[in-house]
Amino acid sequence: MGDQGTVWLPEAASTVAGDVDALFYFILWVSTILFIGVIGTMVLFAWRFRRRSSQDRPQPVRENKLIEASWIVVPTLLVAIVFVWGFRVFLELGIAPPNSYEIDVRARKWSWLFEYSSGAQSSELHVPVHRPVKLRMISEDVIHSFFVPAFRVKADVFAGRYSYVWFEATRQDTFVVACAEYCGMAHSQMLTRVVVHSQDDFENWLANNAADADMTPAERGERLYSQQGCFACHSLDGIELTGPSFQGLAGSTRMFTDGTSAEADANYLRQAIVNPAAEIVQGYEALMPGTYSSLSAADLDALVAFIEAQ
Amino acid sequence: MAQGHHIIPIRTLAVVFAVLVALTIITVITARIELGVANVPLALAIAGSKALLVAIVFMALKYDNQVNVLVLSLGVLFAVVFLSLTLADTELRGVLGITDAGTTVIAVEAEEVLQEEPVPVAAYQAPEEVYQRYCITCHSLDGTVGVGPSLTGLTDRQPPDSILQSIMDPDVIVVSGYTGLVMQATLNGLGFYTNVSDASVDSLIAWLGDQ
Amino acid sequence: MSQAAGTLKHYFVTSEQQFDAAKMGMWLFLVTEILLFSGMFVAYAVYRAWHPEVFAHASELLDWRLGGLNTLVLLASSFTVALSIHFVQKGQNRKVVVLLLITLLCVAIFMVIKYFEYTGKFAHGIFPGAGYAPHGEAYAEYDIPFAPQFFSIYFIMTGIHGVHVLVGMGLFVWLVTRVVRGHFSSAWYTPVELTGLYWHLVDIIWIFLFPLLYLI
Amino acid sequence: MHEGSYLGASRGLKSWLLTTDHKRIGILYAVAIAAFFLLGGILAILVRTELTAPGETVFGQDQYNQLFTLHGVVMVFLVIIPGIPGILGNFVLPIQIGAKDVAFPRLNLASWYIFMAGAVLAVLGWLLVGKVDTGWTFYTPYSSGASNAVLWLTSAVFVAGFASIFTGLNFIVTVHKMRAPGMTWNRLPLFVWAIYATAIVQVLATPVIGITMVLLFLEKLLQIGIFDPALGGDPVLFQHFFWFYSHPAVYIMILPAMGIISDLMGTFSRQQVSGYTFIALSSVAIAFLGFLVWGHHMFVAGQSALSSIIFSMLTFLIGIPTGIKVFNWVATMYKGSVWLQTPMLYALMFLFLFTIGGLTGIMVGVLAVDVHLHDTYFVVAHFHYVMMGGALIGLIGGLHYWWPKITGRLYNETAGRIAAVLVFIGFNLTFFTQFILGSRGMPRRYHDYSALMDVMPEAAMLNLASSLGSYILAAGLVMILVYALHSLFRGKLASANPWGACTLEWTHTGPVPDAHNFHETPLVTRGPYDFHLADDVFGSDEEDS
Repeated sequence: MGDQGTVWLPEAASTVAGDVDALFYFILWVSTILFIGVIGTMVLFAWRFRRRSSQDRPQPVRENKLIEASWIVVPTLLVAIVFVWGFRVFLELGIAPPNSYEIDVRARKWSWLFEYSSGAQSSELHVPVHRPVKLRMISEDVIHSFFVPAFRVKADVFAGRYSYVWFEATRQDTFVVACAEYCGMAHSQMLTRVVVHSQDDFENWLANNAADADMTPAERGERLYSQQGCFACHSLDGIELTGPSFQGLAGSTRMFTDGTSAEADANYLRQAIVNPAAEIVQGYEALMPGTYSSLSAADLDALVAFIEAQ
Repeated sequence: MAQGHHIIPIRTLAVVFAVLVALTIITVITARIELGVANVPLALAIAGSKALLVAIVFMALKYDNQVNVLVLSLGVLFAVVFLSLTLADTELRGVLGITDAGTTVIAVEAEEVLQEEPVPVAAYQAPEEVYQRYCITCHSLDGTVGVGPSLTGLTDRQPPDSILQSIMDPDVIVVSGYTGLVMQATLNGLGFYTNVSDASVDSLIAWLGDQ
Repeated sequence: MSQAAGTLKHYFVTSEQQFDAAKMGMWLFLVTEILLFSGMFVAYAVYRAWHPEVFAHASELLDWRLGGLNTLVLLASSFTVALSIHFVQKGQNRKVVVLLLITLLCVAIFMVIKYFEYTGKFAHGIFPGAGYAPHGEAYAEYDIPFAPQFFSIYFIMTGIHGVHVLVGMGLFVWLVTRVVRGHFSSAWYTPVELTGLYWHLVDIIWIFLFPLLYLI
Repeated sequence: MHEGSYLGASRGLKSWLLTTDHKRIGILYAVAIAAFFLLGGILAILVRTELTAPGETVFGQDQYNQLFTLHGVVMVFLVIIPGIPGILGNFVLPIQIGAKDVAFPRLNLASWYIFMAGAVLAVLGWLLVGKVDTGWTFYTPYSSGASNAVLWLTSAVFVAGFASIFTGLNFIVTVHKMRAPGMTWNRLPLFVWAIYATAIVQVLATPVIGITMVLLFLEKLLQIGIFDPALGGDPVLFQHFFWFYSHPAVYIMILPAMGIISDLMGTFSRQQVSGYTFIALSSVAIAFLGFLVWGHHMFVAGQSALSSIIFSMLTFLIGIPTGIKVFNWVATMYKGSVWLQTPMLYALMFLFLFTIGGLTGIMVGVLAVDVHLHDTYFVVAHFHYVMMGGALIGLIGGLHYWWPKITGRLYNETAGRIAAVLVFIGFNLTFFTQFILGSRGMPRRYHDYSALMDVMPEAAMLNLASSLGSYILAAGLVMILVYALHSLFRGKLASANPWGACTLEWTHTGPVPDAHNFHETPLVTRGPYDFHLADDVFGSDEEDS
């Protein structure tokens, strides 16, 4: 952990950090100027017009409409600027580039678990440098919040619903990951590190850890595929059985019987497992049972990962 | 008359009451007619008119100090603010990809399930229908092995009691070469256990004996 | 006028001022009631928007005939309360007593019907929250996700409304005793009018609950 | 004490506990709130003590979590929200508009008892059931899965809410219906305008915290599945419910303080308050806009992007009426006769601290910056600058200002000034350091920050400074308590109008108002700050001290 940042902000180590910092400093300096102006005037008036005797008889000052109007208009303009600016950077923070490398994040009292597409799992986050990384996060209990000060990103993590955060690290180093949403007793211990590797090191790390991990999500998914009897209706080789084949399913566009359509992304796949009747793909019937909703969250993730791999 | 208040004539009160009763009847009738998306707004519009009538005449807002009208309007206004700004979140999550669509991925949404008309529990169903609806996907009648074993000559292999158990509780005995859990999960999902009467199951077993 | 003078508190200048203050206070209180119920309406709207089919389906379990009857009963009670204010303004206290007693009867009918609706649901395992376990013919099919939310909201909304009805009942009993003892006259009848306002609001809330829960 | 004054009108504990006199009810509130402030303050000192050094210093993490939860609940619900309306609103408002009492005196007394019932529930829950560590925000599903004492605390908040509603309701009706002849809307003192705007918020927002607490209670008791994701509920919906009240509640806290500052600026500058109409209407504008911004607490809580954008935009709108107030306060001193007595020192301190609180509010209202600052100490510092630097400093200033009217005695001016300086230094040392801690990345509600020391080695020094500041702040507050008690028993008797103020409570009543405020209903002929028309308020014998 090299650079310590500035007095106000921690080291900046992501592509968005620069934009956030620029806005932060803009508001900080405008605020400082305003503050000095207001408080300076206050001190000046308090001294200049201090009471000299109890017989002082100040005459009322006529209200100056121009001044009243100006301190309505000027602040309005200033806040309009920072709103639009903040809004633009917010969009940048919110929309992950399409080529992002995805990592699954599981938050629970009081630790983080990171799962990589290769099957590696770790309690510290490992990411490649100069590559957008998108985290798909879910909680197993209460609300947590994923916070990397050096990247200027933060997002709450809920049970029962994915939330996302993305960043692109700009420096090989390690940074702190904290839980920002109060989550109970050991909230302040729910810290870990994000290790930024070079692209090669990252591949190596993945390879080394995939070997050590007992099974990848996709492998666990494969086991579940046979355990749960999915093969009965879903082939892996494109042959149409009772249900759609899994081959090439992920990422394809699904046309539904009600005329709508959707892309088969992770959320769709998960939805289709836990609630198959919600959307019926054209050419199929609503035959699949809804009982798979009782699978554990980890098993569902594994199945989704398995389907995505086909 | 020290308070100097407007006394609302009995006639006015009676007319308003009659209109309220009429509107109640209308809202019941219109709600029972299928109007698609119009049902909800219509019912709310009728309820709104009724509420307005009660407020204006029964609560005498028409004759009251204007400030009380303002007070009531503010209350309603902020209830609407609460409602609409909350819905601006709950209905639009997922815009910009900041979070994903929908509210819960783990919880099951059951709306579409309901669109299938549930089969009445007591109704008797012919064994052919039952077979077509619940069994054919996995069990053939021509000896070919699918997800499950073929049902030809089943009664030669198993007594009726055992067949009944295999249907109602398929995981007690799983024939080697086949996968457990699948049948019960499928039948559960299709609503077999709630929708097929005991009599139908009995006749299904008898019918299987003839195959 | 003597009665009116007797009821004027020392910190008011005129009885008109005192009456206006009381009435405005009541209206403000009614606004807090609206905001209190708005929370439940928001919960209803959010879950209905998320699960429209479940809510439409679950509302079919509620008997619109009983709900409709209760609506009429409440409207009738609002009418009799409005009439009783009419007559107290004219100083015809005997009629006021009769009308208030009719109102009380309506309130009682409302609560009795509510009692049968509730027990009918409980008998089939329709409880708010974790106790939700519908069983029995025509009920078992309601064992679907988010139906518990509908019934929880139903029980909370009608339950809190029911508490308001009970409070209203107490107020009417109290009013009847005061009318009988001759406390009110055409010159001073503030409690009757304020109780009336309260009761009409309880009615208005039900006017919205009925279609939302029973009809659509 | 003066015969016939409200203090000496009747004697005995019963005459206080059953009083319907708004002035005595104000005193009842003052005593209760002072006790809760002491409790909340002790909890704050304990929290700061734990944080003096990294690692576990005094308390375990479980105890620490309970400490900051109780500190939050006590300070928010039992001190700041009821504080100014309960104490000064009750005491001053009816006299300032020339009324003999509030519109519903018995309801007023009832609201104090309801408030106390709420407080007793909270304390009982703490003593009997114990552990509550949810934070004062009670976020689900943590709260719905936590210990049973949460039920007690939510009930307490529910009950205390009614006290707030009844107080607000009373003040609205009082301002509308009880004004003396000639007391037109544009002659209302700005304190009355502020309390009036506050009362609107109390009446409109508080019922929602009521129903929120009921739903949370039922979620916990029956698992109704509205807020708990494990049951198909939505935890963010709880946050909507909670903040629909709790954000407007911020204005319940700060608006009355703004009213006090307006009165102080006018009186101690002997000058017409600049932009009277703008200040009055900006109070009402803030009250209404305050309802439209609650979602800015949820920018990273997964609400829809559209909501975040709407709420961020509306948040900035609030900055404008707030700015109008600040600029006008400063302008009021222009060509005035600025008398730097203790209350005025607090008014200037308020301006200093509140301006920082407001400007940092802009910072956390900006979408992209808030993503970084949300749930860090930056936010903690921001709201303490507004809640304590604003609301509580306003209350303390107001108490100094009206102290002679309430007690009939003067406090030691020198002690008052020394304490003010201590409070000012202590406050800034405590909380300015937290801005830096937060923007550097220290999350809030952290029992132990040792793991952060790798990346922010200055955390130990800043936290230590903050804790030392809190001790200085506490010393200043204790000093106020001491000289206030001294003044009660030994203080110099005050004249009817020691500050040369122009509003009714100083000019139409004696040194201490009598039980009915006014023997004859006053006829108001001038505005609240028309010092140039008011020769009667000058020539008071008070010497400059």
